[in-house]
Amino acid sequence: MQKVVKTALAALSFTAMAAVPALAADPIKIGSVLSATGPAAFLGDPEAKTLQLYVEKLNAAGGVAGRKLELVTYDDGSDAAKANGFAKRLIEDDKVDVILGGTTTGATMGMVPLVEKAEIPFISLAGAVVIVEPVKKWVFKTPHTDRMAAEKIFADMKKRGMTKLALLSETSGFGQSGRKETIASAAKAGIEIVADETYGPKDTDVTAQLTKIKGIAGAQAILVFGLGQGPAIVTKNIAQLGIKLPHYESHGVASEEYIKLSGAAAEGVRLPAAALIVADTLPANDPQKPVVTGYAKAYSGAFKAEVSTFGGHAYDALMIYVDAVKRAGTTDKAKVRDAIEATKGFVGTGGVVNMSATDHMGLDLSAFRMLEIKGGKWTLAD
Amino acid sequence: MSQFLQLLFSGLTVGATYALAALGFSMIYNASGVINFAQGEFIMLGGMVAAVLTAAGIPLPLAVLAAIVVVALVGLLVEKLAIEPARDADITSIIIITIGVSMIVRGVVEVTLGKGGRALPHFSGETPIAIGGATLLPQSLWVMAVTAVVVAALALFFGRTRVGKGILATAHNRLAAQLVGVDVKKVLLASFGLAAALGAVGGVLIAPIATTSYDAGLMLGLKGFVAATFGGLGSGVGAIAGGLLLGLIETMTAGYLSSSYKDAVPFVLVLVILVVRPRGLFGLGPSERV
Amino acid sequence: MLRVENLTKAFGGVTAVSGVSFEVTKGTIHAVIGPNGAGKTTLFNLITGVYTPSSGSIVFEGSEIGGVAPERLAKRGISRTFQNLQVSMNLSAIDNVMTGAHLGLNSGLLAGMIGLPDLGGRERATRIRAAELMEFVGCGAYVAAEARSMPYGALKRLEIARALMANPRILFLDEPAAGLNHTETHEIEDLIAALGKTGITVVLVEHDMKLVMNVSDRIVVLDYGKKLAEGTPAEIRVDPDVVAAYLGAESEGV
Amino acid sequence: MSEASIPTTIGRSSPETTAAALATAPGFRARHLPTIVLAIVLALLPLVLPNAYYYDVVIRILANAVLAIALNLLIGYCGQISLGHAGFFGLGAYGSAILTTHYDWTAPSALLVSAVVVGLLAWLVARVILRLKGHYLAMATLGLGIIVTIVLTNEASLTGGPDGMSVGDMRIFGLRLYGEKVWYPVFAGLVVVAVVLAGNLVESPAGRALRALHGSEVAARVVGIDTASFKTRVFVLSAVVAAIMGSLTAHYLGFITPQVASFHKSVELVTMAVVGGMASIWGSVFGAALLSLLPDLLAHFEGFETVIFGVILVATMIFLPRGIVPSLARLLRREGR
Repeated sequence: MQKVVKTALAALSFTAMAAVPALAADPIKIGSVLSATGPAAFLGDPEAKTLQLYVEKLNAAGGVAGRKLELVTYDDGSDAAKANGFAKRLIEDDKVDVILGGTTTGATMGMVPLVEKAEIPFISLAGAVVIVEPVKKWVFKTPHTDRMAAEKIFADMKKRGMTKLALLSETSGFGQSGRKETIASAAKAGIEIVADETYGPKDTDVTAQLTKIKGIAGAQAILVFGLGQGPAIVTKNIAQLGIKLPHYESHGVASEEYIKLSGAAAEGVRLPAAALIVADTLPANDPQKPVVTGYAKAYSGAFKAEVSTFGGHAYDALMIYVDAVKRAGTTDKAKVRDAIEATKGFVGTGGVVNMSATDHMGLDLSAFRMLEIKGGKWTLAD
Repeated sequence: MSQFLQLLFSGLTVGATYALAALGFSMIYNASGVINFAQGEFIMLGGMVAAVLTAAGIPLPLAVLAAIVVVALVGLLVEKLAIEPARDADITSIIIITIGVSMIVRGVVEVTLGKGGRALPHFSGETPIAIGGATLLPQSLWVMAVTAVVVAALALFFGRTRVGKGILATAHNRLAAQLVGVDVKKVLLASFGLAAALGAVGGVLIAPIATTSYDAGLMLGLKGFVAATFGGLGSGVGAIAGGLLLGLIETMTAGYLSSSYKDAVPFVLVLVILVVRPRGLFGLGPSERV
Repeated sequence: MLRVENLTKAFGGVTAVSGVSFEVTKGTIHAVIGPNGAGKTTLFNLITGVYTPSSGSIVFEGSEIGGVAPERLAKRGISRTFQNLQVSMNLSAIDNVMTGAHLGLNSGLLAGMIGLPDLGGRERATRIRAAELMEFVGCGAYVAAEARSMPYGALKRLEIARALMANPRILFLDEPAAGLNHTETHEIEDLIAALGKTGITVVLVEHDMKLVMNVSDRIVVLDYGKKLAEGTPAEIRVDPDVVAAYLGAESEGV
Repeated sequence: MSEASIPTTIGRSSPETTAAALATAPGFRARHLPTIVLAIVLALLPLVLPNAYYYDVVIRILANAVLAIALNLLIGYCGQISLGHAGFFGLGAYGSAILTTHYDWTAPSALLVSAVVVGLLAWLVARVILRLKGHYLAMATLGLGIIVTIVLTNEASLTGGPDGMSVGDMRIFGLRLYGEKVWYPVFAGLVVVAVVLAGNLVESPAGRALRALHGSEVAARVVGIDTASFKTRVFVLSAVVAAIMGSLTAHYLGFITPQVASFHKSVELVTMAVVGGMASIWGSVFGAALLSLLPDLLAHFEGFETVIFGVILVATMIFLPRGIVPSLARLLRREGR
């Protein structure tokens, strides 16, 4: 008990120390709120590790604009309300120069009103379109949107001559936002949604929903919109039921873990994802090749873990900020914001970023590659 | 028809795992009157330990056995360190303690074994068995068969052995059991070890189908609690029936009604059952009026 | 005042009270005696609403009260104590007694929050009265005590004070002397006699024959759930059935 | 009812008895001094709070304190557990959010209507489930909370689904409540009011009845305490308080997700009441402060947060089974003697 009290006191004094106002020659303070634990941990964890790794790397290389970087990270435990509180702490108490993060859309949207009011650059690592549509002055994002994923999949379907899609989405924020965007953009792409089922993130069996889908005449493909372990269970269940329809996943499973968990059942699954995941097989002339291979090597070297696109989003966010600071020549928030908005031709793990006053993400469909799992490996489908 | 059969298979597979979870709840409830909110973590721990060991190259049967032993030891430890010192606390405090224990177990697994999901190899391959237009994984047969064996073994244990009878007697009347020479302390310890081992068995069986991760325990635990309540807390038959029923209700709801509300339906039903039969379907005991 | 007719209560296959009838006259002290397991406490629990009768009737001041919940009986002036202590150990002694005045006070939650019941010194008066009653029953020394720190004998008296606080028309005492030593029993006897003099109707279940014979106006004897005899102490003392039953029970008990 | 509820024919009054009796009543100092101290501390706190983040931390503590006090009336005083109170909190939050956002209601009327609806729902539910004992009650309330969470997650057209929805500022009597420094006095005032009201209640006949029924239900009933009615009323009261706090918190945060109604949040609330001290108003305030601060204090122990949190829960319940405040108070009293 006494020990616990001591650690609590230590933490308290730490908090108090952090309250000392920043001096002029102080490091550039990078704040981040990530879901390092909780249901979204498999996204937030690589993000947190990436930030930690690259802040160290940048500092080892002499920092940015002659100043060291200092990273302040909080774990919201995948709870959007906590993200809101930590954002306040970053803004008011830690007085950071930029906020990276919001692993999930919920956490991001919880922080948006705060950063808009505090007028501080904010680069989100979450997927949904709502983050940048409508455009919010101080809010940017690095990952591809769920709408882009849907559009990429629709394009691939049409190429293969299919128009009828059975949708199975997760009841998580990611899945439901994806479901909404998929349904919304289907008509325009000439795709008909013939089934609209959901499953819970912690479900251990999804055969009931799949049996229903199996019974629907005319379905030509299945799209699963979810994150983490759920899609792996769905994939196994599809194999078990002997459903032979082409199977699409979202960019939410673009990590080695998905293949590992699904095993042989993942053969032939297609999904849109960033080039990062197929770094090794990219043609040498691909503009992203040096960036993605460099990041992949650094990440797996440092953490002995397979690289995922999620960590890449954090890399992109950090580098876009650093790039903007260099161009602006200052950490003045308004000037850096303008510089971020003026980002052009920035090559990140997610693609080539071209931001503008109306586009705070700056990625187009070319940033997405259609991948297919062959022989337990990610391969380029086109 | 084949759709119904498919849903039936899925329901029974899921239901069997719920039944194992519910049995764990009931066993501890019987011996101590405690609802162990950490039961789900025992299930998670079983799956995780086995998955980590197989990934490290240890043969599956050995890994499974080791996982069950490890989790049983954890169960004993939990009883010794957290439950026994608080024997006289009231229900609310004990619920908080078990919730605290579940956080500790989850946190330790998170820190030591990582946050990623893990899968365990299927015990006998992944080639589905086709029956009447529906398919069934060999692993599902494992789940159902082992559940049946466990139930039979438990029946023998409680009916024939001294320790088993002691647990039953303690459940019935702690004081009386003490008077006839049952060592109530040992009974409590044994019931936690046994319940943890049961949880591990469930976790190991379901891990190939459902995969597992450090945070898989909470939902499984809640489902087990629902199943145990369905059948009536403390009733072995009730736990089995409640588990299977819960699994069937979930899959049938997802298959025929709405997959969005399949998780809500069991909770609505459990409320209805509690209103109609305040002690669950198979719950016994006199109505408490005094 | 109270008329019990053909009262029967069965638990599963066991009939704890079977066809018991008797009447209690206002202002008297009535005792129910009988060997262990004769159904005395069950009879009490039936009359005070803790159990619902299987059959038969209980008429209190002209209306049927069989199966009526205890809290509603309290409103009609029925109060009781318990054989196995039922004191709220999480309360102070005087708070326990004060709960007896519950029905006479404003017990609304909202009223309580804004301090309404305390207006006009009502709480203060109740508190003083509770202390007076504690003194009256002989546990005045514990006015400032916590219930959990009181000895057994004092708690038994505390229950009586609580019951009196409700200003009952009829008071049921379930083995008030059980577990008490000789001196304490004697004091309880005096207390019951004093209660009788105040005009409260008292019904008691008691093992201590001497006490019962000394204070009771009328006695009902139960055996195996049935009424064995009824009469004045003098009559009961010489009733051959009673003597036989008691001798049998005593020798069994040894 | 009021006619001669206190028998005057038995016992004698004497100055000594009267004095002894009055000495047992909690004195002005014992009852009100801590509240006055609290009010003064809360009034002076803005002088030392360096920035909006610290205001935010304090506001979260204050909001949780009100919730814990109300829940403690149910758990600590009635002896009834609820593992679904966040459900009521969530209904209040979403009630306000939905009515003001989608139907253009004014914030106060939305708050009021949400609270009334939650009150009715709680009353309905209480009538049925408070008959249940111990673990069955835990299950029923837990189920209730989970159903609320599932509905909030699924009805995305109204609630925004799992990603949550934003909530507009609260306007009351032409006053716009925005920002920590404006909300702070509101929540501070609420806590003082809650402490005073709960303190009055506990010392009132109703409070005595509540404590009595926790100690011995049958004894309470025979003195005329309608235990079922009391449990129902307290359940409804605590649910309504949760709903009101939910509405206010939603406006304050400006953004809510279905997690406000989650099982996790329910457990957090129960933990505040129990760890701080069952049947102790100050315990609830302390518990709320401790458990609201822990995540911030442990923010630098990334990874071990859950473990440390769990250890604190278990250790408190084992070593201070009555909760921190009552156990320490008792210890101090013993040392003082």
